[in-house]
Amino acid sequence: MEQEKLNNIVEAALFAAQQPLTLPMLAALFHEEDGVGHEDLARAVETLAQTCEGRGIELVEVASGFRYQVREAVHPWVARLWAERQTKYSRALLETLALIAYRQPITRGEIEQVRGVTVATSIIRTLEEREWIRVVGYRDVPGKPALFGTTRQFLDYFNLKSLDQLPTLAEIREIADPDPQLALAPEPEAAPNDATNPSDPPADAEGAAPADTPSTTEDAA
Amino acid sequence: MEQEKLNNIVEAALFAAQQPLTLPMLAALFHEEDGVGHEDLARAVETLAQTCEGRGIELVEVASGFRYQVREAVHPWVARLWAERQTKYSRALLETLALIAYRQPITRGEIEQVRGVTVATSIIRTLEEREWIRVVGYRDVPGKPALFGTTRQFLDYFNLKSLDQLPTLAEIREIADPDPQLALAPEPEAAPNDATNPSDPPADAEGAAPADTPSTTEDAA
Amino acid sequence: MSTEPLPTEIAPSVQAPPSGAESPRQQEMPLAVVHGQPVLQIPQDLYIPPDALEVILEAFEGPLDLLLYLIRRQNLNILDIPVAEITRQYMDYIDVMQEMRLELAAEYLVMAAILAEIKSRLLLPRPPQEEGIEEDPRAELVRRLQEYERFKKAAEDIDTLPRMERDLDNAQAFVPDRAVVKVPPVVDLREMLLALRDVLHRAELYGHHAVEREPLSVRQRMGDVLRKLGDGTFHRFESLFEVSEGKLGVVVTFLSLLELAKDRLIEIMQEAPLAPIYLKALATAETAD
Repeated sequence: MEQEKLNNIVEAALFAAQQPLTLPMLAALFHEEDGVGHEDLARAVETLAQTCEGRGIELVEVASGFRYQVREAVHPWVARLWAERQTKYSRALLETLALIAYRQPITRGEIEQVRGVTVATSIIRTLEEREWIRVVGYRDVPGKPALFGTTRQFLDYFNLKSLDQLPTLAEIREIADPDPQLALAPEPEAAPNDATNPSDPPADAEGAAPADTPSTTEDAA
Repeated sequence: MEQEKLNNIVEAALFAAQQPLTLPMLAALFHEEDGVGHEDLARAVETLAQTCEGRGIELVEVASGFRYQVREAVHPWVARLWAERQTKYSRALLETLALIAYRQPITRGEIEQVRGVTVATSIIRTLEEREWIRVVGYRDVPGKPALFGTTRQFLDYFNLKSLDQLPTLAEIREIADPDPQLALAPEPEAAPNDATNPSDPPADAEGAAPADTPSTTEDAA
Repeated sequence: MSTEPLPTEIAPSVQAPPSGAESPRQQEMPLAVVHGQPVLQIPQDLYIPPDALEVILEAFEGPLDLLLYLIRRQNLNILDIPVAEITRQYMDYIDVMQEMRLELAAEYLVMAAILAEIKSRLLLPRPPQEEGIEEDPRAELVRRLQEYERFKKAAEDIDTLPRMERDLDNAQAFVPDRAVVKVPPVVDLREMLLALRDVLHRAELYGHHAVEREPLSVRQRMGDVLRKLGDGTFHRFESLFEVSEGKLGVVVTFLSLLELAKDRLIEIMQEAPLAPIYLKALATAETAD
């Protein structure tokens, strides 16, 4: 067998196998009449490893044999294939975010006063990590509590030009539960990063309910 | 991002993914600041496909996206990695699948009408388990029979991008019949002098008509 | 039409290969093996020896398939089928079939009945006035055979497509690091507003907290101003205004300064009338940058 064909078979086998392959395992793919020796196989593996140079994958030898693997350099991008969508935010987090939006600058203590319950530190941290809120200053009282405000990213995410585009508090109080048509100025484009997740169900999947109602009304009920 | 790095990421992602990836899925791997457009990705895929030339694997586009696969030419060797694999399907299953593919949406009863035999439940179940077919609706007749259609997985499995790529459904072939009046072909006049039709009987070949029919066909003529 | 010279009745050995209709079996593959003997050919008519019945039933996908085979490969004249004989033979099978796959065999019986019906209708003389109205009784069967043949061929074509596992396989590379990237959940603005509504309702239950109408842009600007004053030093009053924002912007900023002063978040200083006004945040974090 020509070395080139041999190389191709070894390449394909290494890519098709679910685990590393040793030289004897590779040798087992060939018939006697193929006339393939161990040196031929070793040469094939070496050639294939070389052709991976400067590419996104590499051919490496590990304890149980040879395998193709994704290079570390590109891993940060590749890993996004398995990006996991976190579970929905809690009601407490949404309330906190809303109060910060409408009452900024506001301290944690003030939020707790309105909500009647403690605001978990994790909620503040999550909102800060998402860069939706930030500390805009400190109140001049004992303990110097941080004052929180919303950010530009917050506006961007909800597709708002300014906070004025949010409904007034009076309007919000009138929102009826079953009413899906909230009189919002700009329809909150279902999250901007929606389409970008490969783990999202295909767009044509049946029952892809419009984002606006079901979960919300369940929560509110 | 440089095209070369982009190529490497796309290459690694396609090799890392368990299923074909679409351009939007690939785009989702990049951050805004990577500044990667669809044309860049399309170029990457094209470049990668070209570098597969003459190798043991190829980069192809199937219904649900792009994937690397083992080339047919080397597959016989690679297949020895797996001792026993069920790769044969019964004629009954293939005929049922063909009817669903070419005549979708179609009910089981309609399949049975064409095939002249009952379609075993196990065949439908196998096709559904393989995710090659799915119920796409119900016909509005008594009993509301399910309408079957094929899936993207079906196309993926048979290395197709779309249903258009299925082999063309064969022309209707003339069935041995002495009577050109039998209105089966759309244009009865065309048939007798159509030299290209191999199923036409030589005009003079069969002089001996069976004794029992002449009056009927004469009537019809 | 009637003036057209049509071939008269001819036996439809239509699928005769060019080599001649006399030797159509030369390239037959063994159909099955019965009692150690290869079954090389299907009987010329529909008679199937009981011994081979099961094998035949398995070799064909049903009566249409069998009939098609007989027509295409054995040059059977479908007009010439000895229906009476076949029907009698089929009836004889019933006993045998009861221990076998009766549901499959039944379909063959139905076909025999169809053939018998066709035959009988062909034999019946038709009144001349019905000429051209009544369809040839064979037409429906021929149509079915043709339709079935197309899909039989389609199934064969699909079977030849290169397919995964048999002809192709996924090419995959190992991913050394399977650390999962977390993508934050999607938040619908409406959800947030509903949450706020509930808070407000709850707050009202507790009897304090009046809700008044106010421009939210002032609230936003309050935060911006506090950020600017975050270094804890004095800032010129004018430095907080952006001319490019126009009158409305100036008003918003001014209102925000008044709100901040009212809330005791900033201090406004003027050393003398008409002297520059300075502002300073009343509290800054020790760690502020």
